[in-house]
Amino acid sequence: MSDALILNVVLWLPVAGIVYTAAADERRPDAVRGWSFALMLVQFALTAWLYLRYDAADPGLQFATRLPWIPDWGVAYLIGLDGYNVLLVLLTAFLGPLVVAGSWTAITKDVRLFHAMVFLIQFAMLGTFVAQDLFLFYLFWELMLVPMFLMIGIWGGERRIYATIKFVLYTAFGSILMLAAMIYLVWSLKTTTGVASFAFADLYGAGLKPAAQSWLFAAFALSFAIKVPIVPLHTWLPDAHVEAPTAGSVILAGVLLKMGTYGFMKLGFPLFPDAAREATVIVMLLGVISIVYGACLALVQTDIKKIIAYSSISHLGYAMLGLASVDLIGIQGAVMQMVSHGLTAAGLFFMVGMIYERCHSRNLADYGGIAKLLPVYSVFFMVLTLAAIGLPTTSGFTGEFLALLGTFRTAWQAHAAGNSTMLWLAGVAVTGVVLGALYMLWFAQRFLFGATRAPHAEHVRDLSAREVGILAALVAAVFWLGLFPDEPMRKTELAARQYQQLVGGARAVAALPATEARR
Amino acid sequence: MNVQTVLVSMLPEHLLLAGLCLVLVLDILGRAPRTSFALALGTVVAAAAAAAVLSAGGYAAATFVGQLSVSPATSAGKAIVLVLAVPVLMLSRDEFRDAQFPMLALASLYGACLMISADSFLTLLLGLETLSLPVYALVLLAMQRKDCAEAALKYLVLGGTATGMLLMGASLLFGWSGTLAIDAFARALDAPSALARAGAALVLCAFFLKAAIFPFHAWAPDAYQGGSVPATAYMATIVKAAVLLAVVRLFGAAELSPAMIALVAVPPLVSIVWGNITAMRQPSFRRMIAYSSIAHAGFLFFALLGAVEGRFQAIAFYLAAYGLMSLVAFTALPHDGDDAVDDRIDSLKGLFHRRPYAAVTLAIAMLSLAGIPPLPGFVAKFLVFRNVMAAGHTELAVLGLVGSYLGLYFYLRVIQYMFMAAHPYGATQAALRRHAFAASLVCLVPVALLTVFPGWALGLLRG
Amino acid sequence: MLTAIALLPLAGFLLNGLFATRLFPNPRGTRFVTLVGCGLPILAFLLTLDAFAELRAGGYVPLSETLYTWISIGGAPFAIEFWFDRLTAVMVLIVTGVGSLIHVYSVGYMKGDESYARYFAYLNLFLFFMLLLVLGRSLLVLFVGWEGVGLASYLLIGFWFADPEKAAAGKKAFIVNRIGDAGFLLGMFVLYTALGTLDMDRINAAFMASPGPAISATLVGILLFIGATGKSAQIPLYVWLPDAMAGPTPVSALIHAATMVTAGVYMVARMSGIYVHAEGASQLVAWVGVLTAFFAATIAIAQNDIKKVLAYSTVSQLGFMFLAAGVGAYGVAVFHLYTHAFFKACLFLGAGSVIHAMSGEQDIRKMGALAKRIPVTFWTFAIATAAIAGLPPLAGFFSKDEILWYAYASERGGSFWLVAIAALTALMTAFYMFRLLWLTFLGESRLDAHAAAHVHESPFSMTGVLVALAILSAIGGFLSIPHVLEPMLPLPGILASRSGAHLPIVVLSVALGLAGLLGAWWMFGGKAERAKAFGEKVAGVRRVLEGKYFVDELYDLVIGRPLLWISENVFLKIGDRALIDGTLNGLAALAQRTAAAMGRLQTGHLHFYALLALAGLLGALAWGWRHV
Amino acid sequence: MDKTHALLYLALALFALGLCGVIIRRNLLVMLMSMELMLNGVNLSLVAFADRMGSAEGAVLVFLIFVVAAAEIAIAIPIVLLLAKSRRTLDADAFADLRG
Repeated sequence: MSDALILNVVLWLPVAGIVYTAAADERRPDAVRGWSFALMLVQFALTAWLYLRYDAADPGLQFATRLPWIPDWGVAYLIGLDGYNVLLVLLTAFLGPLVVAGSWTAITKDVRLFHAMVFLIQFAMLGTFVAQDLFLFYLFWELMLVPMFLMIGIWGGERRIYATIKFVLYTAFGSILMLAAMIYLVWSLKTTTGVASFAFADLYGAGLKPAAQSWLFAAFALSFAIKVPIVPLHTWLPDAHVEAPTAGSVILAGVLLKMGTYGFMKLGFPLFPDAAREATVIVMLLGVISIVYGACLALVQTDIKKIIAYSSISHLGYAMLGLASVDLIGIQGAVMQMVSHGLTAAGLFFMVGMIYERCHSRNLADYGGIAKLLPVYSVFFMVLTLAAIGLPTTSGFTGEFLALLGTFRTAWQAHAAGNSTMLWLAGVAVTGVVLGALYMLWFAQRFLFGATRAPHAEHVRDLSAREVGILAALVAAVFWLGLFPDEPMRKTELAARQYQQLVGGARAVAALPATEARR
Repeated sequence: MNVQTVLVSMLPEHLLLAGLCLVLVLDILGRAPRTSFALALGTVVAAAAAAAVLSAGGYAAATFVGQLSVSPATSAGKAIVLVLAVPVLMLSRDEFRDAQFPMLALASLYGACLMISADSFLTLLLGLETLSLPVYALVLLAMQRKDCAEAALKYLVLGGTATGMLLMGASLLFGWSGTLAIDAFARALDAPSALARAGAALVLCAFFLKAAIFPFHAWAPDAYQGGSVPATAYMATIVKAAVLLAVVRLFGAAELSPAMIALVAVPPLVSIVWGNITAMRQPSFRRMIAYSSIAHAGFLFFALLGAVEGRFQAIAFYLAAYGLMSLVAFTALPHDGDDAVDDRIDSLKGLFHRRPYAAVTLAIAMLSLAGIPPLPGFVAKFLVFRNVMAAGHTELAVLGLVGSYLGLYFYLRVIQYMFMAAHPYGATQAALRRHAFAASLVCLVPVALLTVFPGWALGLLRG
Repeated sequence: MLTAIALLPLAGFLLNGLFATRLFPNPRGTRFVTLVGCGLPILAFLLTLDAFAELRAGGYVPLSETLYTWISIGGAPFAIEFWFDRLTAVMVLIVTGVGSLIHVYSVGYMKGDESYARYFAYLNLFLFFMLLLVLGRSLLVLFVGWEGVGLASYLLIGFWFADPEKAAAGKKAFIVNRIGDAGFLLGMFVLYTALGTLDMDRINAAFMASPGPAISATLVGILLFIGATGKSAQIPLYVWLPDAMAGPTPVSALIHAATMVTAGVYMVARMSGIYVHAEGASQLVAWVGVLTAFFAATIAIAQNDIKKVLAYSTVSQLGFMFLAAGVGAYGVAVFHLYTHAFFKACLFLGAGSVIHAMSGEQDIRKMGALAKRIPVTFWTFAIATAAIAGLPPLAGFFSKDEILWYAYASERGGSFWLVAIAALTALMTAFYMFRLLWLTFLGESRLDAHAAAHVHESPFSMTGVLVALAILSAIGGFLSIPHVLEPMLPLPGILASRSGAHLPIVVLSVALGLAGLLGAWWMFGGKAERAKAFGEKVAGVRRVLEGKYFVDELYDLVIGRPLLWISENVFLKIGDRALIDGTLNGLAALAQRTAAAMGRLQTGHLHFYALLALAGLLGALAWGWRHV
Repeated sequence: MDKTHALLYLALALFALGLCGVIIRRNLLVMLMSMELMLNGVNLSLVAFADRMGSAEGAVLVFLIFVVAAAEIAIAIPIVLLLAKSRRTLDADAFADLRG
């Protein structure tokens, strides 16, 4: 079987899963769970195979499939792996089986529908990442809303309806403007070059006028910024997270938010380089605001899930900084930060779900001294907390360090050229490191330490083998990316370079940093 | 004009007429309504196939010069209308036991086909009235409901007014151009003559009224709600399709001047916003669909802002996608007995647990109507706005898209009720409605085709 | 070999952490934990000796070992590389040597604790990171260790986490350290941006070269020093260290006295290439050091918790080290680091032994006359006290004397004021240390009956270590570290005008130690009333000192509360809820209201519908008319 | 003012009168009659134009309109009857159950 075919199988396997769940027997939920898990596992295995086969030295699209789809408009079914998406695809496929396993006992209502939705989400997310055609990308991007809407709305908490509608209306607003911008973009491509195409590769060369670029960038950026989310477009996230079932939160934090940053990286910035350069400082400012604002808000939350939700806002601020820096190190850091956050936030949400299943409370004030009560749980919790804080040897450090370093390098160059704004921003961004430790440890302290106190404490048992398996997988990944980031980062480097060239243009080449000069 | 041309080019119409006559005869002979129903269904399928073959074969002919001509596009339009009629007929079977619905529907469809290929206001009027008059009766058919007469009255009075406006407009255009050919309208749009402009405006308003565009929309919610499910389905899909296809023909090759753009764009734009917002709080499903159809009519008229070549394709595709999806929605509605209760959106609560298939299909329909990809509704909307933007009306396109965003909420509300709430009346498992189920399958096949191969469908409708 | 040194404790951590916590409650498990927990650090120490021998044999050419490339971006690698030169050797020997001793001590001290295995796992983890810190060639590896020891410290301070205050102390330590780390990170960023490398030898070389790099050494120096103020508990970030005493006492000895807190000093010495060229930064280092030394000493005078006294004393002594580093005498700073490691570890472990004997009591007001009951502890404690007070010929004398000397006479910023404050501090050091000695071991017994009945000398595993450290405190000064390090860290020149003042400084130094001793004897050696009367006379001062100048409260008031207040009231309530969600919910409500209003327009009256249509028609006609 | 114009104005007046009748009059039957009036206005204008143009097309349309008008009324009458039976009134405003 050729690798391109495998990629198609990976993408479409969830659809097979949906068909399976439609045909399955609702009265035998364990069979549904088991088969879904097996399917997800196969998907992950195939993705891992592709990841291993991915050639870091090839800058082009790998395992590509190109079929004409709507030839009149130049829309093609064009998918493939490249340095931008390879890690995110791997992350998505990696979280798939974990999500199914993590919902084994939590979801007892409408089990088939639930798994169908998980598959649909998986399909949409993978599709968003592997699509190399704007139309296809948008298709998957929007499709995402539907299963997520149902997931939060059906299996969510008390205010789930409010949360899920807020989520959809927020996100869709961005999408609709992106749609307008997309139509305009493709039409301009056609008028200027005569090529009717939605392929990213063609669109990069659209050569838009700066005025048009600004508008289009604003529209795309709005859509992506809502998804990331960047302050002040973030208020859907805490609500969605709090109300979503564990699986929903995990998917949301693990992959969905990365669609926003990925969008910036793959489309927002490179499609409109002139506008993006103009907006660099603004994007950086928003990134920094997200870092600080998210952290501050995480500090005063009383709901466990909200703390992690706000921490997501803060963490993805680093990714935005890295992307806006247009510095090779910064870009790589941003990619790493995305993946790392996907792992740690997913892990933390799993852990919140596990405690919620046991104690039925998300109120931090109800807890204390969990470390005594659930020692194994606490070890994992601590490791993930530290990874979220960005402690060296964890993936969080790799991401934050590189992203901040890259930002700083760009800021320093700007400073040398007489503009110190970015330098100040970089300085403030570094305080996020402190704030991050502040809220996470404050949280951990009240949650894990002190006198033992938890609702239903007498019935609470430590983690089951299934739960340990989920968390161990995540923790292993966290350390893999923390200790040995070189191999994955080599696979993204050429894409980062391409991004740098597309966005930075002349500047990036002229101002090759010292490291590269040395080489 | 030779007989063969008349026979071949109007084959769908002939088939419909023959079917209608047969059904009438059978009814008079007192045969079981089942036979009439089957016959009507067969007739419509045959007519649809004939239209499709004509269209695919690229058949074009001036059947009656100056009055009626056939082109692949008109045949394609007829095919769409007739295909949409198939599930409507099937739906009606669950509601109406006698042969009246198929008879009226066949007559009305005949009018629709005439209207679509009309070349003069004479034929147009003939078609329009043949289309509309049976529909007034269709609304009235739901006799067991107290509101149906009121609905029919409102529809009739305003529909009659529309006829009056159309005729006055036609008459003024006749006075201006000396001909009743419909291309006078296209020419009149830009003509520097008060007579021409007034005529064009009158004709345009008449079609606005028929298509339920703000501020001529007011009849639609009442008529939709007061009628029966099949009647509403008929109005929402077939009438709308026929009217819009006639409008495309009416506009012909007219390039719109900036002044006319405002006239053609603003009422539809307001309709989009108005329909989508008002739909938010509706307690009745059919009423909500009516407001939704008002908004969709706005999108359809938006397609006229695009370049001439793309108009037919955009409108035809949109009509197919919109019509099929609306019909899927109608087939999925609960039918537990009391229509007034069934029609409440509340009664959709917990539908997923009672009838999962219906809930899923209805959800798909809602998402498609909301324009969520990859469903056909999205492609249709994309096509329309692509054309509008390509014609240089960027601001209008953006406004229209934002307007479509407003509609998202009420479509989601339906899904929310079905999946996220418990049924308020504790209704029991309803028996499967065979015809509705079959109708939904009939709709879903083309829907699937449109979803997976939109490029192919667009190719067929290139016009 | 360097890799093995670093990884051995990690293996200990993994073995104990992953497996032993499960085995633990049974005796075989305990033996396993002990064996792994202590054996591997000792093995590391032996390997270090071997490495040191190799270093010497190779004529002190630094040894290096590359473990792997952590990441390589744009062809620029961040390598995990170990580096072993004179300075590293000294540090690694201290870390593994003192570390091993403290591990052994812990066997007795932690005996019977329910989390025995966890304790050794953490301790090994600490050792691993500490070794990473001192062995790393690049600032990145140093930083990994730097943060890692912070983590270990966090875990160990909060070791008895069931007590929320202890857990809070751990958190505070981590967060305050993080503030420093932020500065450190910025320093690293500047260096990497300017030089394209984080290898410390290369950075030093770059600054030593002429022309030097195009960045301000002072800027980098200050940024890195911010990190050092956190880790090494200097003003303004010293506040965490006294609280850190919540951890088990051997932890305080190892982490918060002998090794981790000296990391800042090590870093400054290691980066001397920068500081040599950063006059401003060096001045800052010296002044922060001396002021910290002074303030901490004043606080120490008024503390009554045996460990708190030692904690402030540590802060104070670290200040001395920075003072030395600030005036360019990096070797001297390391020298004091080295002697301090011995006597402070000895003091802490002695304090541990006291606490052990007192069944957990730490308040010296409830002690007294323990000397006879726990003689080994007393004598070792006394030797270490004398050493810290700077009495010849004990270790502290040599290093402190050199610091005072360079503070006065170094041509890199030696000044009268520095030495004056330092001398005053030295006096206070002697005073509060002897006060501690007297109140704890001598004078009248103030024990309650229950405690008195249980006082016992510690087991051999503890006293043996005490004796070993006491011996090292006594004779450690004879190994002149500055001399050892001089080829690498040359001592600063002496101001010509002051070159003759060395002898007076020596005399002064001894005199200060003695004065402190006598003062403490005078005040606490006799009747209790004298101290009490004096205390009452200066009650205001005492309250300020006991309250530690209320710095914690100040920080809380100036930083903590405003941060929370702003987060809660501005960001959450105004920003998120009122502005953003308020707007959105408002829009949603507006849409609903509009929908209702539009619905009302649908009156149901046919006339009105027709009127609407007429209005539309007239509008269309009018528009058509206007644009004819 | 020539004949055509005069007739046209008359026709328009009739049409407007009809439209206003639909809007203003409360009685259902009168409303229906008003609709017929509108159509008659159209007829008049068509005849006038046809006369001026000398074209038969307009006249054909006029006949068609007669038929249409009759058909509309044929449908309308049963509706009105139904309504009148249910409410015992012909006041259009009484039939406003469908709204919102």
